[in-house]
Amino acid sequence: MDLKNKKLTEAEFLSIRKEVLSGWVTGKDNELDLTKAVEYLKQVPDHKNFALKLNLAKQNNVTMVQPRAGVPELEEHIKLLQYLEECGADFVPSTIDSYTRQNRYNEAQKGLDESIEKHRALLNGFPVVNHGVKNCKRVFESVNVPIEARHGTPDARLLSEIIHAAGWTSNEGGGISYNIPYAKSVPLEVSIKNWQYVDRLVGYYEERGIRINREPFGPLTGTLVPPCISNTVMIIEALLAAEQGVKNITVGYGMGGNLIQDVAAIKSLYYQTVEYLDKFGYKDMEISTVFHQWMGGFPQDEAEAMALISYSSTVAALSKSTKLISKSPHESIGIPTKEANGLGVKASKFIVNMLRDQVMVDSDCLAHEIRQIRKEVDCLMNVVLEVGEGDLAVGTVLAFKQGLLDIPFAPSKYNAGMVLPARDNEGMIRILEFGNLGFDEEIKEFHKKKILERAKSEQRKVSFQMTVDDVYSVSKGKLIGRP
Amino acid sequence: MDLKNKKLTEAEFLSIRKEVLSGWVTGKDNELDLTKAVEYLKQVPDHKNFALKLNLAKQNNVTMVQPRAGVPELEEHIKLLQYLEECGADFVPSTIDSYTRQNRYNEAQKGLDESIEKHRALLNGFPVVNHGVKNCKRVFESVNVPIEARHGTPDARLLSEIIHAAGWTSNEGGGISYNIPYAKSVPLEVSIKNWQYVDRLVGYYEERGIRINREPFGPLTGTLVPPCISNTVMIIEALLAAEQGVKNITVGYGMGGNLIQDVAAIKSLYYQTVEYLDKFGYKDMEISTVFHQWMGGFPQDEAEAMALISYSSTVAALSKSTKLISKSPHESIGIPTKEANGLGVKASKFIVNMLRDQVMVDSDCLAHEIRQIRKEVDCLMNVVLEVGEGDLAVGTVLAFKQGLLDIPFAPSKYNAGMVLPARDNEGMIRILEFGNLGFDEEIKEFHKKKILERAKSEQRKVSFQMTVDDVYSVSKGKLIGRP
Amino acid sequence: MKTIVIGVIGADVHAVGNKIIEFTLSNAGYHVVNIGVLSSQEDFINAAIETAADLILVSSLYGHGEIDCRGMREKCIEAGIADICLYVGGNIVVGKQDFSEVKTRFLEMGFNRVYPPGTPIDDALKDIREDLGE
Amino acid sequence: MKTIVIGVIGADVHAVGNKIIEFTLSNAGYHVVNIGVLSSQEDFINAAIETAADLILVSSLYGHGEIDCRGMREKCIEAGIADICLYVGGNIVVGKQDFSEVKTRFLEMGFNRVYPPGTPIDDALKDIREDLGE
Ligand code: B12
Ligand code: B12
Repeated sequence: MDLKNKKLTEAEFLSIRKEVLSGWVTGKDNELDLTKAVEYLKQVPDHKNFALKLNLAKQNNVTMVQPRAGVPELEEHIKLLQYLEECGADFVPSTIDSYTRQNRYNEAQKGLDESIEKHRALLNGFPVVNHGVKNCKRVFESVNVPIEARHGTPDARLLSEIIHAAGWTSNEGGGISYNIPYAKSVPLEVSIKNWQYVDRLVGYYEERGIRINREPFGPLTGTLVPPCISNTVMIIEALLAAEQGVKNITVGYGMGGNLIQDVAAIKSLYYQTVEYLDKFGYKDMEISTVFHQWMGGFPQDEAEAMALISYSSTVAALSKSTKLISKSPHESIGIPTKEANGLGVKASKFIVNMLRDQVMVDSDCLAHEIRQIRKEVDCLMNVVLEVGEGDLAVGTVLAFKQGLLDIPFAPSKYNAGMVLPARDNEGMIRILEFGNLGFDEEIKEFHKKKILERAKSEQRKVSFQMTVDDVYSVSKGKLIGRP
Repeated sequence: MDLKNKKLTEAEFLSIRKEVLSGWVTGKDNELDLTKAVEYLKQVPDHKNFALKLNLAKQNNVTMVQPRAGVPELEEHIKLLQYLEECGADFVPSTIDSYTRQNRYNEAQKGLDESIEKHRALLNGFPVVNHGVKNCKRVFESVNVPIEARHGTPDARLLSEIIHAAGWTSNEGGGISYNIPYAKSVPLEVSIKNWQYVDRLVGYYEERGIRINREPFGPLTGTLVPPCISNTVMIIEALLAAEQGVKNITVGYGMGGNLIQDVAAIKSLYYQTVEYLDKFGYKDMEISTVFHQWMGGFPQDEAEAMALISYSSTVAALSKSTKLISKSPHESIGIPTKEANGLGVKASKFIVNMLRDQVMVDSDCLAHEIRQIRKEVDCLMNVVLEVGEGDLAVGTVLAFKQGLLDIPFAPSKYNAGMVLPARDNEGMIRILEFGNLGFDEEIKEFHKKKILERAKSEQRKVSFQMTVDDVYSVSKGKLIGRP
Repeated sequence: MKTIVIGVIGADVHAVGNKIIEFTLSNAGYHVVNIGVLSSQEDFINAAIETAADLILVSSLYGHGEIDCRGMREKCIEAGIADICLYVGGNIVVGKQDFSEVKTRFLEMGFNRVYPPGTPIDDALKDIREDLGE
Repeated sequence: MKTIVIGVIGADVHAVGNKIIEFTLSNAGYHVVNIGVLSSQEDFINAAIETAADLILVSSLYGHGEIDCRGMREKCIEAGIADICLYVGGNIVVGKQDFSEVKTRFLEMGFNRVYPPGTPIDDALKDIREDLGE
């Protein structure tokens, strides 16, 4: 493995860059000239800079709202973002279609052409590479808030070049979080390397005084992911990004459903990210948090979906996460119309504004859960570093290979897929089957005890059926999938 | 004053009854024969008995959802209730129109006739007295859940006779709570006496083995009412009802907006109601609580209204109140369509189901706020009992007269109207102007300190402008009306 | 100083907006005569005559506004204040109705200005200034 | 024991439903061949031929189902399994569309059964029993 957690030299970076830009015709645009790009980015006003606006929010202790949204046609996409801005979105996204995510630019082109021809979306997002820098600048210049690219791309190098050169100052993803949940057969060392490049690009701009935000994707598979697992992934990706010169990082978490566990997860995520960055010597880091509204299966009923959106926002506001990613009442059906998407933004904004001056107060329960998550994360981080003999990138690859790190319900064959989660009797997400997960015995005992409590109260055996029931339960209006 | 907190003898009750039944032609129905009524009520199945269903909910620690709803025409009203039941309402209401509330049965009849003729609602509720027992039985027999009458009637004696004889096993209101916020010039001793009658009617049925629920109206004016004031009114009305033989009482509270204060209010309301009933020797009482979703001005935007409804439900669920009264996304505009009302029910049900296994965990903040409310309520209760020289009914009348008890924003001239509330810096409702409110100095100091904290942080003087800003703020999407 | 009679008509007890309106109009420099909630057409008209008011500002929140306001202009005419300015606002009909229709209904009854739900009193100040000629 | 090939078509990585479908169909007594996410039409067809499957159950969640599924019946015919039963379900098109239209589009492509969003696999068990003749 020639992978290493080490900053690419500028020469290395620039030499890979040539190859990257040849990936599709839009890579040849002369706006991708780095001097030009730096110039363009320097003119981005502060209120349209993702990193600066996040810093301000964090300083004021308020939660910013950002939806997900992307349609194939340029003009439609612009209208969509403008509409969401009007609805109160503090940040707008551009969600990228799934062909682009797999670097299948030919298919993306077909989908784009047919979408334009039929004036009906055949792609599930904005095919950013096919659109190229020019169109992306059009998007950027059409709104008054910062833009982030949101995707799920194991190899997002060309994509990242294009969006940043176009003034988009945030990019979601990471070598683990945009591979394991989003791919089947991309080796982890490949995606980590790709994302080292993406981070190095941000580092390049950083060296030239341009602050760009990076956001590892916290929810992973969005399905019953125990906080310790996603927080560990977040910390690893933050460290990998910092090594490449990234300074402004937003670590994420997808709502689990138990209020205490969710607040504990956000709090420990923040504390521990800062702690580890510090421990590894990364200075002047700007860390914020993002809370994702419920990422699993949504209820079909739109009133129920609005309730779930509002409840998710309540948790985000009480946890004082810096950003909140909103969903729409169409979630369980399909890509939302702009109106449906706007409803989600408005409800979310209302809640975070309403709860602006309130926090989740300290309590023994909360403190206990924070301690528990911290302990579990420390345990996993140690295992990763140990197996990597001190190199975090290598450790990550080996830990996944051996199942020491393992993400539930992930499609990737580079993920062991042996961990099975289930809720405990209060609805907190615990682990039912550990596989080879790098937990010590004490932690395992704790999880077993918690799940047993539930099994007893439901008068049934601990089994995979619990996990299955929990996968469905929220969409059916219950947190815990009781028989 | 010949008012006394003393159970009416059966003879007294029956003699007043004659006069009551002569209030409108429907009072002559022979279904109002008490033997017939007892017989009919005995056949009400358990699942349609309000009191029994509440007891079950309390035992299972779940929160039941009930909307507000009422339209003038019988068939439309039935359709409305059936629709709400389908949407998941655990209890259905019948909200009574405003003419009936003021015993203006002639005007109610005009409104009803014109509504039928034009097939468009000209009344804001179901004119229950004009409809009479027969129609009310039709309503009762058309649904599968218990029914409650909800109104705001200082003299609800005839109304109560009619609804109970028709199988409606719950009645909202009380001598204070259905006078001070709902009338201008009805003396308190008159409304208290009227409600002694209403309670005595329930006591009469109780003596014959029929359990009927009574629900004092907790939110009062729905506008920045400090918990200590509404809780005191609730406890007084519970005691007055118990004296007349009522056994099943649901004490209420309208959401204030600060999570901790709201949960503290519900918890202390329950504890202290039980405590006082016990102290005054009322045995075998069944006490439950009801939480009202935000009762002040709603936001116009329907997505925002849905968010507020969902947030209110979250608070109710975490406080584990027995019942939750839901609102609709049309709240700020007008009486909702049945569809809009159903959206509120669905969102509310989703949240209470989702949070079924979660509670607001113990914390110092919560404990402190509970202690504070208890102290304030004890202080007010002592003042009332003192001024009444031991008689609670007399004490209540005198306390209101002297402004020792005083409800903010109430229309009644029998209310001093000198108390002005405002939020503190966390959004808890405190008191800015005390008038003659029966607080001791320590309590006053606490409130002053809290409001001063806010004034300082807003860099302005403490003034009525704060109250005005707070009246508007939630409808504008903020809890605290900051400048 | 111009005089404005305010109150809440019919069997309506919504008192909060009424108190806020009093506060706002007084602050804006008007002489406000507040007859409060549960006021009849006669109460409004008598108060207007007694105080030589320039404007009657009727609130109706509870939904019966349509029934309660009918014939009010005629009563003003009978009482000799035919030309007095009449405003109505609040939630003046039952439910969410098409407001342009509602407005027409009330204009036909002789109201000079008719406001949709959720119009805070501050938004009407401009109209008041205009109509009272300041 | 009847054999069913399951998988998620195209560039789609939604794995949760796929795992649940495997669990449910196996529990219901079928021999399940799960080719997983990111599977092409060819992957489905080859697996069906290799295992002499009775049914191909295609999941598509991410919205590109329409593009991904076109021509699948034709490929089955070419491959010599012209009559194999084809199901498709999940969130098979982009956005909230009128489902009867969507259904027609997929039936015309040669699918035997087409399911709307949110149909849990349990609801399809009856159809499977019927079509596989049990
Ligand atoms: C979790 C989730 C994710 C996870 C998936 C993790 C993983 N690898 O599995 C993550 C976050 C990674 C993700 C990514 C994306 N997602 Co996604 N995701 C969801 C979500 C919220 C839940 C899906 C789920 O797991 N449900 C639980 C399982 C048990 O249910 P299920 O998947 O529906 O499957 C059941 C039924 O559908 C049925 N079924 C399935 N197939 C078949 C076939 C037949 C024949 C039958 C009878 C039944 C059947 O049986 C299954 C078991 O009961 C849905 C929305 C929702 N449903 O609420 C969106 C959703 C499917 N995702 C969507 C999209 C667009 C994406 C992305 C493109 C990006 C984005 N906008 O976020 C990427 C796609 C990446 C890619 N290349 O595929 C859209 C699809 C839109 C559309 N069709 O118009 C949805 C509907 C959300 C939305 N409204 O926008 N997603
Ligand atoms: C608080 C409240 C109550 C309290 C009132 C306490 C009290 N005595 O004041 C209580 C709980 C007692 C109550 C009772 C009832 N209420 Co109520 N109540 C409300 C609520 C939630 C807020 C009203 C409020 O105080 N807002 C804050 C103040 C500052 O705003 P405002 O009242 O709108 O007044 C402002 C503007 O409207 C404007 N304005 C007012 N008048 C005028 C006039 C002019 C010319 C102009 C320019 C402006 C203007 O300026 C004011 C200041 O900015 C509203 C719904 C809402 N708005 O969200 C329902 C609402 C007004 N109530 C309603 C109803 C039906 C009732 C009841 C009949 C029973 C019921 N269904 O609960 C009873 C009526 C009893 C009776 N006889 O009147 C309905 C009316 C329906 C309709 N018109 O179709 C509403 C709209 C709720 C609904 N959607 O069903 N209510």
